[in-house]
Amino acid sequence: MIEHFTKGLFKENPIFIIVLGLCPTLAVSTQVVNALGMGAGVIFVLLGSNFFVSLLRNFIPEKIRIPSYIVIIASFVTMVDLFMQAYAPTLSKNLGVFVQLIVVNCIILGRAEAFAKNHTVSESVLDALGMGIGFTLGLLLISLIREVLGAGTITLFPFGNFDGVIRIPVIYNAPIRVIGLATGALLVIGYLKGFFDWMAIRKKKREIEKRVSAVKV
Amino acid sequence: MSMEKTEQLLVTTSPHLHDRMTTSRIMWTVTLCLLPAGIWGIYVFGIYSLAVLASSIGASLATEFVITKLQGQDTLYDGSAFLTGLLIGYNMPPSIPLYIPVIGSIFAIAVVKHTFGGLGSNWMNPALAGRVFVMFSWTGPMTTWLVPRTRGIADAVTGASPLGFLKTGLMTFSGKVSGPLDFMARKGYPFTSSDLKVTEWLNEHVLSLWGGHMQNGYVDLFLGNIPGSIGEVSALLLLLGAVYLFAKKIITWEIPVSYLGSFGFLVWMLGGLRYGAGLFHGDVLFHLLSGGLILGAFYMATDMVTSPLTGKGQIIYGIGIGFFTYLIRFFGAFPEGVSLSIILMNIVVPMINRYAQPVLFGRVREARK
Amino acid sequence: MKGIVVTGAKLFLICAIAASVLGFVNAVTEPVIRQRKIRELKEALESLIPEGEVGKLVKVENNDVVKGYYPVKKDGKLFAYILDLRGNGYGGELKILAGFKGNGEIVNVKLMDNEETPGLGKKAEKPEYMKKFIGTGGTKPVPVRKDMLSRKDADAVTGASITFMGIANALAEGSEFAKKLGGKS
Amino acid sequence: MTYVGIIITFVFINNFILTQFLGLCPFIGVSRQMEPAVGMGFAVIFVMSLASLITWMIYTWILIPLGIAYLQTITFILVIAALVQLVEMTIQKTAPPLYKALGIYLPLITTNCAVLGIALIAVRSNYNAMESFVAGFSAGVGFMLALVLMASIREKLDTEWVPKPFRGVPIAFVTAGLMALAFMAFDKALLRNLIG
Amino acid sequence: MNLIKVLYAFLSVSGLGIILGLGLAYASKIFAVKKNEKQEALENSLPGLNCGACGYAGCPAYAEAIASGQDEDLTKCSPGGEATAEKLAELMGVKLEVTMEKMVAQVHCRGGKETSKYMFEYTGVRDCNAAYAMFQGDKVCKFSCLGLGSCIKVCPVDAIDYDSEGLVWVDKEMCIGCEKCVEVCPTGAMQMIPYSADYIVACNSTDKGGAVRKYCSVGCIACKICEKKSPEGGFKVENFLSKIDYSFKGERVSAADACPTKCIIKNEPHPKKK
Amino acid sequence: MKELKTFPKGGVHPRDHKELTNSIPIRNAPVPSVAVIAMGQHLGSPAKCLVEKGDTVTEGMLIGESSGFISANVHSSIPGKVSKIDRVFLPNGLNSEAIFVELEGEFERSGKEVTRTEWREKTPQELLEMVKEKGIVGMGGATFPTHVKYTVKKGMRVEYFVVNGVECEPYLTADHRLMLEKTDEILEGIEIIRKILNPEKIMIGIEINKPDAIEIMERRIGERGLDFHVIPLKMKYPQGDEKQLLKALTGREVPSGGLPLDIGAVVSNVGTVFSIYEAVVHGKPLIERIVTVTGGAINHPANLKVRIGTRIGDLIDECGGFKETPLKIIAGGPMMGFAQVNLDSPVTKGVSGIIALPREEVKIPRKTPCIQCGKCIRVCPMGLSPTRLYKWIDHQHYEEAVKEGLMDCKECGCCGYVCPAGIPLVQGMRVGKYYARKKKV
Ligand SMILES: Cc1cc2nc3c(=O)[nH]c(=O)nc-3n(C[C@H](O)[C@H](O)[C@H](O)COP(=O)(O)O)c2cc1C
Ligand SMILES: Cc1cc2nc3c(=O)[nH]c(=O)nc-3n(C[C@H](O)[C@H](O)[C@H](O)COP(=O)(O)O)c2cc1C
Ligand SMILES: Cc1cc2nc3c(=O)[nH]c(=O)nc-3n(C[C@H](O)[C@H](O)[C@H](O)COP(=O)(O)O)c2cc1C
Ligand SMILES: Cc1cc2nc3c(=O)[nH]c(=O)nc-3n(C[C@H](O)[C@H](O)[C@H](O)CO)c2cc1C
Ligand code: SF4
Ligand code: SF4
Ligand code: SF4
Ligand code: SF4
Ligand code: FES
Repeated sequence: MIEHFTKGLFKENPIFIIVLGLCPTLAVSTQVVNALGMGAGVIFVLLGSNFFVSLLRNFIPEKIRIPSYIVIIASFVTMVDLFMQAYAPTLSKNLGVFVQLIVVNCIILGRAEAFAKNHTVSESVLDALGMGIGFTLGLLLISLIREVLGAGTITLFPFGNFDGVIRIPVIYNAPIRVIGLATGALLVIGYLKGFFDWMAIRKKKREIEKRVSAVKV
Repeated sequence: MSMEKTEQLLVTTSPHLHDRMTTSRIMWTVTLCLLPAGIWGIYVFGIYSLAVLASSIGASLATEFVITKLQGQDTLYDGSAFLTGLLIGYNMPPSIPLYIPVIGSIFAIAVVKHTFGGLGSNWMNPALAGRVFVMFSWTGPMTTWLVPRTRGIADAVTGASPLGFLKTGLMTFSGKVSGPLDFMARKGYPFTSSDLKVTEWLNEHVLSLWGGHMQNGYVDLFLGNIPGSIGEVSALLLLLGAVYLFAKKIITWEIPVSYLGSFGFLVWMLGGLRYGAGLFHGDVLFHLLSGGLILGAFYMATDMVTSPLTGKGQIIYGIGIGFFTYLIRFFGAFPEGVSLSIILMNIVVPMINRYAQPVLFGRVREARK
Repeated sequence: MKGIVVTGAKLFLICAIAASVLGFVNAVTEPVIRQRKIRELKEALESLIPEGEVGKLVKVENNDVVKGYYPVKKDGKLFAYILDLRGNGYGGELKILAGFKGNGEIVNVKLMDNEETPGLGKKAEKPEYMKKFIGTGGTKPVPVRKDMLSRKDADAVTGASITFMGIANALAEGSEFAKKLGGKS
Repeated sequence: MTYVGIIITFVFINNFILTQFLGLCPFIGVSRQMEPAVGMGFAVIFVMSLASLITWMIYTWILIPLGIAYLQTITFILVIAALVQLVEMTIQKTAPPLYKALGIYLPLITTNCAVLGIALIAVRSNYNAMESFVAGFSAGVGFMLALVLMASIREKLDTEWVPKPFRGVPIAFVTAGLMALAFMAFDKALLRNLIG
Repeated sequence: MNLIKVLYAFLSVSGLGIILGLGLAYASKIFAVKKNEKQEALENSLPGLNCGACGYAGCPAYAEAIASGQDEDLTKCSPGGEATAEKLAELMGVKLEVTMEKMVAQVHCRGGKETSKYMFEYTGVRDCNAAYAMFQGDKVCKFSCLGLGSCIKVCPVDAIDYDSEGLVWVDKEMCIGCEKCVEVCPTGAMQMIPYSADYIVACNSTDKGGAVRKYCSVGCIACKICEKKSPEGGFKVENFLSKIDYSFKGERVSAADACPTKCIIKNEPHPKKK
Repeated sequence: MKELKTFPKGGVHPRDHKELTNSIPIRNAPVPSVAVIAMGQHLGSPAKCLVEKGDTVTEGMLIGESSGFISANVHSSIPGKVSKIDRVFLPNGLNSEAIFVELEGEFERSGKEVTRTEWREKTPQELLEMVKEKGIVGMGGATFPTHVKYTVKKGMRVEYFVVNGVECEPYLTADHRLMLEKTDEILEGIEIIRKILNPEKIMIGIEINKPDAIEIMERRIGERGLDFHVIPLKMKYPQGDEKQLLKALTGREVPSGGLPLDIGAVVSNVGTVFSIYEAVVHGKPLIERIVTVTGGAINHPANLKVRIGTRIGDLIDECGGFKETPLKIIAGGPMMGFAQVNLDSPVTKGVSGIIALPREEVKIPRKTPCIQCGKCIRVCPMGLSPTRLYKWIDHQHYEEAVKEGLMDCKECGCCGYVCPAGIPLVQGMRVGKYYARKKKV
């Protein structure tokens, strides 16, 4: 049961392994705080949609499956959007149109289709949590790299007399600005994905080696 | 000698004869042809420019070394990484902080070249991609130019490059002048005394024979007495090197001619409008000699790896670059458009290669039948 | 036929529930959003000319740069204007709020919504950036070219001259406009 | 903005893939080969043009008069999804060859960031009906341009020895990144200077 | 709270919902397209490797051939093996009679850089058939593995890899028995053996023992010791080369131990693999 | 000066090194003590062996019989005893069955008075039969059975008969010497062929680096009152290939996958013409050919008349052995010939030269990645893109390669010659064709 949760974190990480939900990943990963906000939004929507889709999975006829899922998802997205506008205006502005685009985020409908559609409510909720957190972790990693290299800062929430921005000494004065732009986003995710693929290849090699040495003994 | 004494024979497939040209020879020859222009750059901009070149080349070779070590290739000594580093250095302003060429080189070699498989596999010009990368990252330092020492001013004075001067100047200009050099003269852009003298002499003794007249400024542009990137300023020395490359058949006419031709035509046709001079009054010579156009057209657009394979394709490619260079120079946010145009057209090269292929022998008639 | 009706009805049901829920959520959040927007604008206006009292927006038609203005009163007397200006930046339109005296002199400037590049044009959002404009427009001309700036200021805008000129040109226009208003409301 | 301006903006300057990050998942997935890329490209152009027009109607004629603009997300996506499904079924029945070429990509597009994205952006930019349509069309063209160029590059890379861990998706991203770098040549200043 | 607005929301969205729901349901009725269910089922029970071992352009093509009755042989998919054949038979409603032993490929040669003599140094295209066209390869032995890895290139599942001596070796666990490597191998060193084969004679040379001894230190010299040592192992020396008849199930260890050139080796993941 | 004819696209200009042998008259090579006569020394199916070990054979006796439509007879080049029948490597690196004849007994022909057949009275059919009987195959390198080439299908007409005296391969001078020394025989050979093919126009193409051959040919044609046209050609490799030669001479292109006959032409090498003359007039089967033995490592380069089946090593001995240790020995021309592993292979009907190169004359290209310079495309006379084809093949996309014209490649070697990256392009094409045929794409 618990593996429904954990698989989303690493083994089936939506960004690096399944390669879904890329648009917001790349677009909002300019600042760490955006990643956190976006992640929270996605987790919320994912939870809601997976919950309802699995709840209603026997009620919804095949022909209107997609429209129904979309309505469910869109409702949660609109809620997120409205709440953000009301209570987290800067975040809402930074994320721009991508809050609304959570609707079409490929992970969410993907999970509804691939998982919630034929799993129980509790499994689906766990899956949603795992996928959502996996997504957030991926997003966080990308935005951390991009913000540190591309702006020389790490932007978090302001509290007290801390303005929410950590400035990295040397880089802050002359950051590699392109990393913060479109190019940087694509390159960073490309190299991260390459790195994960390399890890996977290495792991496979290790397994073979293990088998070989076992034979030798 | 009896034949029983033959040592182990070399067995390879045909052909058993080979042309003398090799990859490393090509690369080193191009390097050689580029050197004079670089030496001129170092001379006029001071010894710090040498440090810039050294750091870009050093970083380029070091990156190549590390990666080829990891991948078991051996392209370190074939000159391609050296050439990439050299060209990045040539495209840097002389006063640039050294970390910028270093990062540019690392980006060029590691990301643009070796991620795709190393020499020959990259589809984008590494040096130019590296330059554009740092240009967009550190726009300020990348657009700060030194005044050459041949202007008789002490070292390390910054000044605008001709194109930069025009770009900012023209933003608030509406009126009528005969062209860019006239505009610059009126706005007080200085030309050197040698330029004035040579131009005067030419006007008196040569051009007057045909009743022509030349404005001040071309000579400075031609010789490289202007602020600009280290390796791009001396059109003369670059052209001399290019002549050698043509003679050695290392570069062919298609790309430079179609590039300069299409760009020149657009400038001639439309370039005058901005100065109120009307259609077909653009100053082609000024635009050909300023900025990195000569360097770009003869040494960078011609990079074999990233340009189309066939003559037909190369002409399409050249025209494309010419068009984008015109567009960016005259309308874009940047004064210069060579690097961006070339890497833009690099994107299209695989597509061009797909369609611009030679006519197969014996297929023409078949088609006619 | 029955299948079709049932299917339609089911989608109807889902939509209906969704819509109603959203309707309620909106009912809760809408006032919050509206009030926040008003408050933000007010804060911005007040921070521009803290000593004055900002009046109602007067819309301006047929002007590319000046979209409207707020008369500012001090001690009941007309003291200055805050103009809602539009400039052309690197990334698109710049929204600028700027306070002018009746003689066109710039009192204070604030860059509002913009799509400039962080680290370049976005620097103009900082209050220090606008120092070079304050006090110009009246007797001194608004600096619209880099060579009208001090060496230090000029270096600071290098790499973002487009943003600079976008703001400067809007301010120059604004200054003219303020002069035309000439102290009348 | 003039129509030319809209076209240039959405094809080059705000290219959906290379600068706006909309529709990346199918972009990475379908750009492996030329033929599917072309099919997908046309399908996207078709759907985006249609969607931006229809959503404009809904927005202007229903949501605005009723004061319920906040429901744009849900209504837009609903309409787009249903519309695409309808179109798919129609051409599958009426034009099987067309369906073979385009139809198989339609389900991929139903819920694609790019399609909803253009609808929302068109609304945010206060375009009129025709402008919305042109914006949708040119955003689709921009998508196709990037997709087809990408496919041609990836086909070339198929015959190079790209380092193993980078084959497939990673190299596609790096390629897209470099394309985006070159596309930075197209900036707003260029547009403004070009068409005033 | 503005109830009117909530009502508008309710009406418009659910209105859309009912219209679209009806529309879609109706449309799917009139536009319904029939699919060949049997073919799909068949396709789903094939492994989906599209390796072509069946002789068709891929799994769907094979499925189509079966479904349309063009092909009645359900055992053509060697990767899927017995299990797949059974599934196909079940779907087609026929009974499967033959039972298949899974066959895997293995290289019958261990003559590497250090153990075998070379005629010349080959430098051309890295392809065994290319080398074979030049005096049948660079080795003196004309039956050997040329080690240029043509089989590696064609193997759909990466079951073949180089070992430290530059020869190739098949991992029998990964091999799916598609025979592509056997087809491509110019010298015949790659051969199919049963999965259960514990030992192989790693030599393919039919030259006389003396000749072999001259050019290769790990070649079979046809001394027939194996025949004597493991009578139940199925060893048979013919044409100056020992072969194993795997229908014999006896032990082969003593033959392997006794082989003077040690060319009888275990068929297991190669211990020397890089 | 009038512009010389040549083909328009592609081609290369390697240094020709012909000065080593082009003034040395042809002389007879010694008769081998053992002649190794291969059954598969022509294009097509190998001949069927007619003798057994221990049999006695005579000079010119038929020992291998044509075994199919495209195949040719093989004759013993020396009298003697069959000592063994075994498989051997031919100079082209392939393996073939061969008959070993140990020299023994009388020469029937050599040193005897030659008879003359009055061929003008025979019908074309009979003449063609003689060509077939005597095992004549193309001696320009392709070794295509000549009688098959001369069999004109119904409905086809031969407009041009072209004699190929181009000899564009560097180093080789066998055809050159033959044209100088056997001018009349060649002209008579052409007349025989004219009777067989009945062409409208006869042309002799000779590259301009053989001015003496052009001169003597023109003079003798004039003296004999023939209407053959000698056409001097600009030097360019691979002008000797029939497709390029026909393009240069007639402006027509042999369609892809087609034969010269498709454009109404037949091309024969001068050596072939000479062999036809000997076969028809003197009844002599193809048991001898001219071989140029040359290269920087040879002591005394020469043009030799060689019995088929002579070991390469014997020829080198005849030329004084090696001046220095050779690094590479090539059978055929340096552009299309085959490197040898040892000196044991026998001369076959297609071997026009033996070239022994010392270390300093061999350039060993270092293989580096393709830098897409496009030089290979510029020089490919067939209009192919070798670099693209190579990459397709390297990545096993054979269908793509075939679609882009792989099968049209004739392995002329121009691309491999110019490639700065030292990529074995020609071998790549061969591998590609091999797999493409195997997969029938
Ligand atoms: C710093 C340096 C500069 C070189 N410059 C040249 C040169 O200008 N021209 C040249 O042909 N070779 C030059 N070489 C030699 C090349 O590295 C290479 O060895 C040679 O061109 C290959 O010759 P090849 O034709 O025998 O392959 C240079 C080598 C080095 C290390
Ligand atoms: C990624 C990027 C972002 C840019 N952002 C801005 C910007 O925000 N504001 C601006 O005025 N120019 C921007 N530019 C434009 C260039 O900096 C432009 O060359 C410069 O404004 C003019 O040069 P100068 O300031 O050195 O005279 C940007 C350029 C790039 C490549
Ligand atoms: C690349 C290439 C070069 C050739 N060069 C010659 C040549 O120099 N002389 C020649 O007689 N045949 C040459 N040939 C062979 C001709 O194409 C053709 O086969 C020959 O002239 C026909 O005459 P044959 O059948 O009598 O040999 C060449 C073929 C190729 C593919
Ligand atoms: C004529 C010529 C021009 C070249 N131009 C460039 C260039 O502009 N940028 C670059 O990085 N390398 C250049 N090279 C070097 C080489 O092609 C380059 O490193 C490859 O693109 C790396 O794969 C050039 C080489 C030649 C022969
Ligand atoms: S087994 Fe055969 S195909 Fe494989 S490397 Fe050896 S010779 Fe080549
Ligand atoms: S090892 Fe040979 S038989 Fe086994 S899967 Fe690979 S190619 Fe097929
Ligand atoms: S070998 Fe083939 S590909 Fe190369 S040049 Fe000759 S015909 Fe063209
Ligand atoms: S000549 Fe060689 S390096 Fe140049 S394109 Fe052809 S294969 Fe590549
Ligand atoms: S998230 Fe945008 S297309 Fe996948």
